[in-house]
Amino acid sequence: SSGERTELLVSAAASLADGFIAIEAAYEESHPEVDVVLNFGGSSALREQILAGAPTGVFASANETIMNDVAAAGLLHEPSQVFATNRLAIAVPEGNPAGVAGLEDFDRPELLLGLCARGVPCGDFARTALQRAGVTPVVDTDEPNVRALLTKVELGDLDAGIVYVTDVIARSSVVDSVVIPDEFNPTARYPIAVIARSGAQDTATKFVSFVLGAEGQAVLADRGFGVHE
Amino acid sequence: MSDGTASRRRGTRRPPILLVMLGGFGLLFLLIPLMGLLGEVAWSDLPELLGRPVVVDAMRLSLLSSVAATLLAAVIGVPLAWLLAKVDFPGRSLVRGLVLLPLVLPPVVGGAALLFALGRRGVVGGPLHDLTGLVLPFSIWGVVIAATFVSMPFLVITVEGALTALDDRYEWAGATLGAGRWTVLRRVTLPLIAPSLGAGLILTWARALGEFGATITFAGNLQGRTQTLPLAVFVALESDRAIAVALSLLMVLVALAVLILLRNRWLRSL
Amino acid sequence: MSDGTASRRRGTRRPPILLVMLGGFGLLFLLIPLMGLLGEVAWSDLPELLGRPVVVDAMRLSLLSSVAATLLAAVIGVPLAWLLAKVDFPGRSLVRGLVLLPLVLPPVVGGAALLFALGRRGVVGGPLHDLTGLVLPFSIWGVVIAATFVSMPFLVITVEGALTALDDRYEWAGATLGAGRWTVLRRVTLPLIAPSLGAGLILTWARALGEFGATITFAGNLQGRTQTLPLAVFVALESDRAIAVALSLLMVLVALAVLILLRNRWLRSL
Amino acid sequence: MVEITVTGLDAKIVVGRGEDFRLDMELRIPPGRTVALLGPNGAGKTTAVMAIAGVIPIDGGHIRLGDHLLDDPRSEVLVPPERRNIGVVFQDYLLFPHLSVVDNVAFGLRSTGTGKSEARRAARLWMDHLEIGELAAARPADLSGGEAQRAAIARALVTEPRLLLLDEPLAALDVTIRAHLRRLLADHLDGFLGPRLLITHEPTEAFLLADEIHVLEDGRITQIGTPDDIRLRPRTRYIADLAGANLLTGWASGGTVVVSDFELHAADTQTEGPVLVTIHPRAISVHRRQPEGSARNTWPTTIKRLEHYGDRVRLQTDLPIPLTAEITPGAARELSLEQGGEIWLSMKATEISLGAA
Amino acid sequence: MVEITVTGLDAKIVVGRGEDFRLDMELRIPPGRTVALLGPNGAGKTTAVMAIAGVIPIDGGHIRLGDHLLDDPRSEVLVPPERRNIGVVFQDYLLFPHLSVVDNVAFGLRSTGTGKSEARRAARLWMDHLEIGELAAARPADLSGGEAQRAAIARALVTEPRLLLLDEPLAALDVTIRAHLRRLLADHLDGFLGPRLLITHEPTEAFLLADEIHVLEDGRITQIGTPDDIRLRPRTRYIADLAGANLLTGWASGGTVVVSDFELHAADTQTEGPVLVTIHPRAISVHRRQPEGSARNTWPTTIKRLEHYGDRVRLQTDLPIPLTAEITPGAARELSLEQGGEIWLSMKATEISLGAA
Ligand SMILES: Nc1ncnc2c1ncn2[C@@H]1O[C@H](COP(=O)(O)OP(=O)(O)OP(=O)(O)O)[C@@H](O)[C@H]1O
Ligand SMILES: Nc1ncnc2c1ncn2[C@@H]1O[C@H](COP(=O)(O)OP(=O)(O)OP(=O)(O)O)[C@@H](O)[C@H]1O
Ligand SMILES: [Mg+2]
Ligand SMILES: [Mg+2]
Repeated sequence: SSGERTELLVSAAASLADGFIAIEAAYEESHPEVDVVLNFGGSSALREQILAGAPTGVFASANETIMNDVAAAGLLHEPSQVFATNRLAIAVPEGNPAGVAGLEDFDRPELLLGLCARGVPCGDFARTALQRAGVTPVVDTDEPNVRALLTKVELGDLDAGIVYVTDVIARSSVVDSVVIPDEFNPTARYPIAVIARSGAQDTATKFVSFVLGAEGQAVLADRGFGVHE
Repeated sequence: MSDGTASRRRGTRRPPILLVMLGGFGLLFLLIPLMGLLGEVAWSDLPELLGRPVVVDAMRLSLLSSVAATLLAAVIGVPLAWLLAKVDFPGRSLVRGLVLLPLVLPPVVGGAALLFALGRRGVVGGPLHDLTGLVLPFSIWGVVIAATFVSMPFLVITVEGALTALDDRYEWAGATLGAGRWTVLRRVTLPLIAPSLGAGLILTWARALGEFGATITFAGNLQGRTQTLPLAVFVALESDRAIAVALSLLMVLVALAVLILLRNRWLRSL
Repeated sequence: MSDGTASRRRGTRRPPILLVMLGGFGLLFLLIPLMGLLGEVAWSDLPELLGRPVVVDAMRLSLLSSVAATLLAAVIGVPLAWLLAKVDFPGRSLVRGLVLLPLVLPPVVGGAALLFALGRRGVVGGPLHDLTGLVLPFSIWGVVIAATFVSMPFLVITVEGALTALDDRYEWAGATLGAGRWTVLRRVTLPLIAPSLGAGLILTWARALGEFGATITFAGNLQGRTQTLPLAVFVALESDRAIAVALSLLMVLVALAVLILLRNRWLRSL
Repeated sequence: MVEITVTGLDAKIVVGRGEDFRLDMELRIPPGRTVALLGPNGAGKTTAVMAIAGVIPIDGGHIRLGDHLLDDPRSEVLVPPERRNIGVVFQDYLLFPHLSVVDNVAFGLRSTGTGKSEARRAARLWMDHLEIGELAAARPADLSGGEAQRAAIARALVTEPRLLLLDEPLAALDVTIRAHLRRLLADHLDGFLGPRLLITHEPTEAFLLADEIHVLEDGRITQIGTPDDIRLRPRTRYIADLAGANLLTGWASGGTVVVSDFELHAADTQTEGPVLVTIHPRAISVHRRQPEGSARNTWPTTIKRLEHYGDRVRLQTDLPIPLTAEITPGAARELSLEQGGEIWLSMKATEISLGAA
Repeated sequence: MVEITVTGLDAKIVVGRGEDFRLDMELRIPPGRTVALLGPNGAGKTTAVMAIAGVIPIDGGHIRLGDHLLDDPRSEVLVPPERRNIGVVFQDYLLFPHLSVVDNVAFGLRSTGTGKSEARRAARLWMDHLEIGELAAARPADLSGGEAQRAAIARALVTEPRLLLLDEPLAALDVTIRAHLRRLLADHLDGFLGPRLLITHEPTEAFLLADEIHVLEDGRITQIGTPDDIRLRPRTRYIADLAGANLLTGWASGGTVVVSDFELHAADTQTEGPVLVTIHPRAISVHRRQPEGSARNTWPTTIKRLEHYGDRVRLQTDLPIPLTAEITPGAARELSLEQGGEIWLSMKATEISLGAA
């Protein structure tokens, strides 16, 4: 029977894995004629796949710049929409052994500190926040993605790292967090779009509506994401 | 000459202590990370975990694609090794170097390169798609191609070495008995290098089984279609590290079992 | 028997056509991705690009750490290979399998395992840190350790194979001439397996140079301290693809040059 | 059964090997005859075999078997080895280690299209003929030298070749069983009707197994003859050493031969000018004192070296001419000979044979 | 210069090899004497060398060199090879392919702590002594067999060993140069004062180079004696084959020996009971017709096989007893012998020697 179902390939940033697995389940329950196939990877790898002609129907990126690359290549069916937002938090190992109090600690050379790399959204946002706080960071590693950064904090190899609020919520059992004041805290936007020439544009458009609709937003809100404007 | 001082006996002589220490350190170097992995496993969750569809799918796909990649590597890699060992064509030493390339190239870059070349809009993939409608990425073919690309060097190197070391005269003997070159290859050459061939195939398979970077970049990460065990580990790492660790461990155990079993048979000769 | 039909002569006989086709296909398989890479390069930007501090730093660190990893692998891997080949200790076949483990383990998992074990609070790294204040991740030591972990199997396998195949009697000859085991190892055994040792070192170096996953997971990524070329490529992929491609190409060319140069000398014997 | 045309080999082989070795020889072998190619290490014997078998193409000359031209650079003909139908028994047999003995023997038939069971049946027939029928299932590694030799011969003969090449078929064997196997080899070859080429550097092998001996030295044929020719009239030092004879060069004139300023008297008064002088070690008598009697050549000398071989004793002298004499252990004891001892040698004029140099 | 104590070897070697081979032998060699250990392939000769050299520990017995106990399982003594100071010349020399000849020879001194230039100087002295001084810079692969042999001997002797072991030092060589090198080997060994053990399966080598021969068969010593003892009174079929003699078993009683129902007359009327009968091939005369004269043994038979060896002809008969006779090629021609031909054999009673079986 599954043979009759329309297949929809959804490429989503790996950091969205948890939420999108839940959305897939919810969507397939209400749309049994559609088989959502999820493809998780780094946003940049997903971009390369789409540029190389991957049969992706929907692209949910953690990075607006990357979505812009795809748009510039003329591969978007219609302009992308922001479906979720996120804010930053400082992740520290359980019990905060180094006693990190806030962004101001990120210039202490004796601490082991990590950020995401420049060019990676969480890295760019973190640097924006530090700049707003007037702190010149002295870091020990520029991690390629949030997960890598968070793992090192969890294991206590880093004394602190700047990640997303959603990440510390998901891992609250193994990391503690320090709040970044709103005045310094930039807002990350997650764009979603239907890819042109995917051959399943109607299905794809419906899926995007679902993510932007009440059910999808509820799933994301559960995980700490800000819902779209 | 000084008098021979008596030393204790029975069995073979004790190996030099420094050597044992260094070798033991080398072994530790391999064991410590494994211990680290073992320390993180949530053993009680393991049985439930291994029954999950994601895991079963990934396991099946991993076995299928790694075996397919090994076979593909055999079909095109053994002839390449043969040409390198036996035919003195121009540019042979350049090709010898090229064979090692996938070893140096970080797999993610290799995957990107595959995408550039074989993607639906790639140099080769484009015309291929226009002609046949075939799309290599996002299919098991993509997984197999990525795995073959990164693992083939192991086979080529091993087999080329064995062919170079082989006593030509067995092949002559075959020829004087009326066997053409093809028959000689099939009935003399390959059986004679069977141990090295076996060793090379095992290495190739092991590398294909562990392949991650090129696969996720080139073939995507689609559960049940292109999501092999290493890719499943990657997704699990996003949500639940314990699962990721358990999956890694599963993979390691499967591989280790196969390696130890086969190694005593074949890898000796490597 | 049928009459011998005349066939054209001069030089050696033409190799079987099927073999040439398959081998050529194997070669294409290696060449096509490289072509894909070449097709993406922005050639005009290349000179400026290669002068950037990021690139220079990464290049320096890559060369340094890959050579250091090769040396470390030699110091602990050769004794391990020697023990595996020459000493019949209990559990030897298990260790033989373990040696191949880093080959199967996806490098990211390997890096995580290293972190579990050697991180600041790891099984071994914790006590080490408490005692000496040493932190392995985020330093060049971490880079070297990660690269050694993934590349050492190549050396161990190659050297063990050569040692197993070596005629013991040369070592006996050395011993009867008054050389202790250590002297025999240094002045007889190692020189005799020099070609295989060289080949193993080259493979190890090539793998260490291309190492990405374990390094970024275990050692982190900081320009000038732990950011090797593959890491720089990866980060560049996030922002500027042209740079990433150019860097990959640079890496491939350096590696290819070294491999082709050395291969004709050493790798023959592999 | 396949029809066999029994035809001779006619070859002129010119081929270079490596930097500075060049083989240039002619070879003609009639059907049913065995020619031994005898020569020292590196003379080019194996090169000749490989050229005839078709493994290396020749640079000049031609190789013809009956009316089949196998290799001829001028007319651009080169028949590959698998279509020459030439049986080769290699020096160390080269039985395929991965096949059982019966599959080794059946290999040739299998390669040329015969079905498995039929090829095995034919292989077994030959194996029974060579008395190794019970070894069908064994692996080559488990065979003794003699069994391996027979398996290799069976393997070569089962394809009913038109020519048989044997490259040092006994060299791999222990001395003590070599004599036995030499006899068997002679028997086994009896049934083969085509021409046979036997490669060897053991004179005994050549003398016992061949109808004609070609001596190959450094890529050139230095002598062709029957075993007796070779033994009695060696033409080079190498051959003389093999035959155990003393070979000297001198100048003959009316029955007097001058060898390094020393005069010998020969019965042959016809030969004049530069000559090869052959003297058999047994023809030289050894005495403690100056002998009386009919021997026309007699002179004093000292024993440079004395060697005991199983049932004979060889002694060497250096002056006035280098000669080796052979006597029985009994005679040696009787004369109480020892190294450095003073002796007299004598030799009849009829024992000195002269050949034009 | 290092001081050398010249002392003898005294060993009882009991050691198993593989599944079912066991060596159990005693060996005593006084200083300055050469013992040859002669035996067929697989007899255990190399095993003995390795045990004495210390590469494999013995399971029972002892190995003592002078007053140094080298290996004794009971007292738990095992001196490793590098501290035994025993020189070994291996079968195929085992020169280190990665070192020049001079560095090969200097290896032993370098290993025991001598500086590079001094070790090389000493190596050159020995090389000059063995007349290979000009080969210092050559690689082993470029040496001829004879040169390699001398390099191996120099390498073993330069450390001034207390015992010299030579494992088939001539086996790797071409037959035609073996005789020459055998002579050189004898010369080179002359200067060595310690005990020497020569391993060989070539009887000639043993007869020529050894003071005493121990015959080893299947792990056991089957005969010990001087070369003459071994040649004239072989005690096993293997030794008789080697010495070229006919060895039969029979029953003697008052000068009559019954061998497979056939009666021979021997001059020895003392020996009674089961005997080993040795008859030398040259002691058997061959005739076309029934001979007259003094020979007490004479009977008709047929030639089973006729073989020409360089300068002698061997013929074999089967009935009534298997015997090999040897005559000259001239005699063979004169008698126009051929395979299958009818002949008479005769033998003097004095030529039959009897030994207790
Ligand atoms: N593959 C090769 N490449 C270059 N030179 C070779 C090769 N094989 C043999 N030669 C040279 O050719 C010459 C003849 O060698 P060949 O093997 O024919 O001699 P041979 O008479 O068979 O000697 P042997 O009695 O040792 O078998 C030698 O000088 C040898 O060095
Ligand atoms: N490494 C080994 N492992 C098991 N068995 C062995 C080993 N080496 C030799 N043997 C067995 O020990 C026996 C004696 O061998 P050894 O090499 O001492 O004989 P040898 O008299 O030197 O023979 P050859 O004349 O062939 O050199 C043989 O039966 C052989 O199969
Ligand atoms: Mg040859
Ligand atoms: Mg031996």
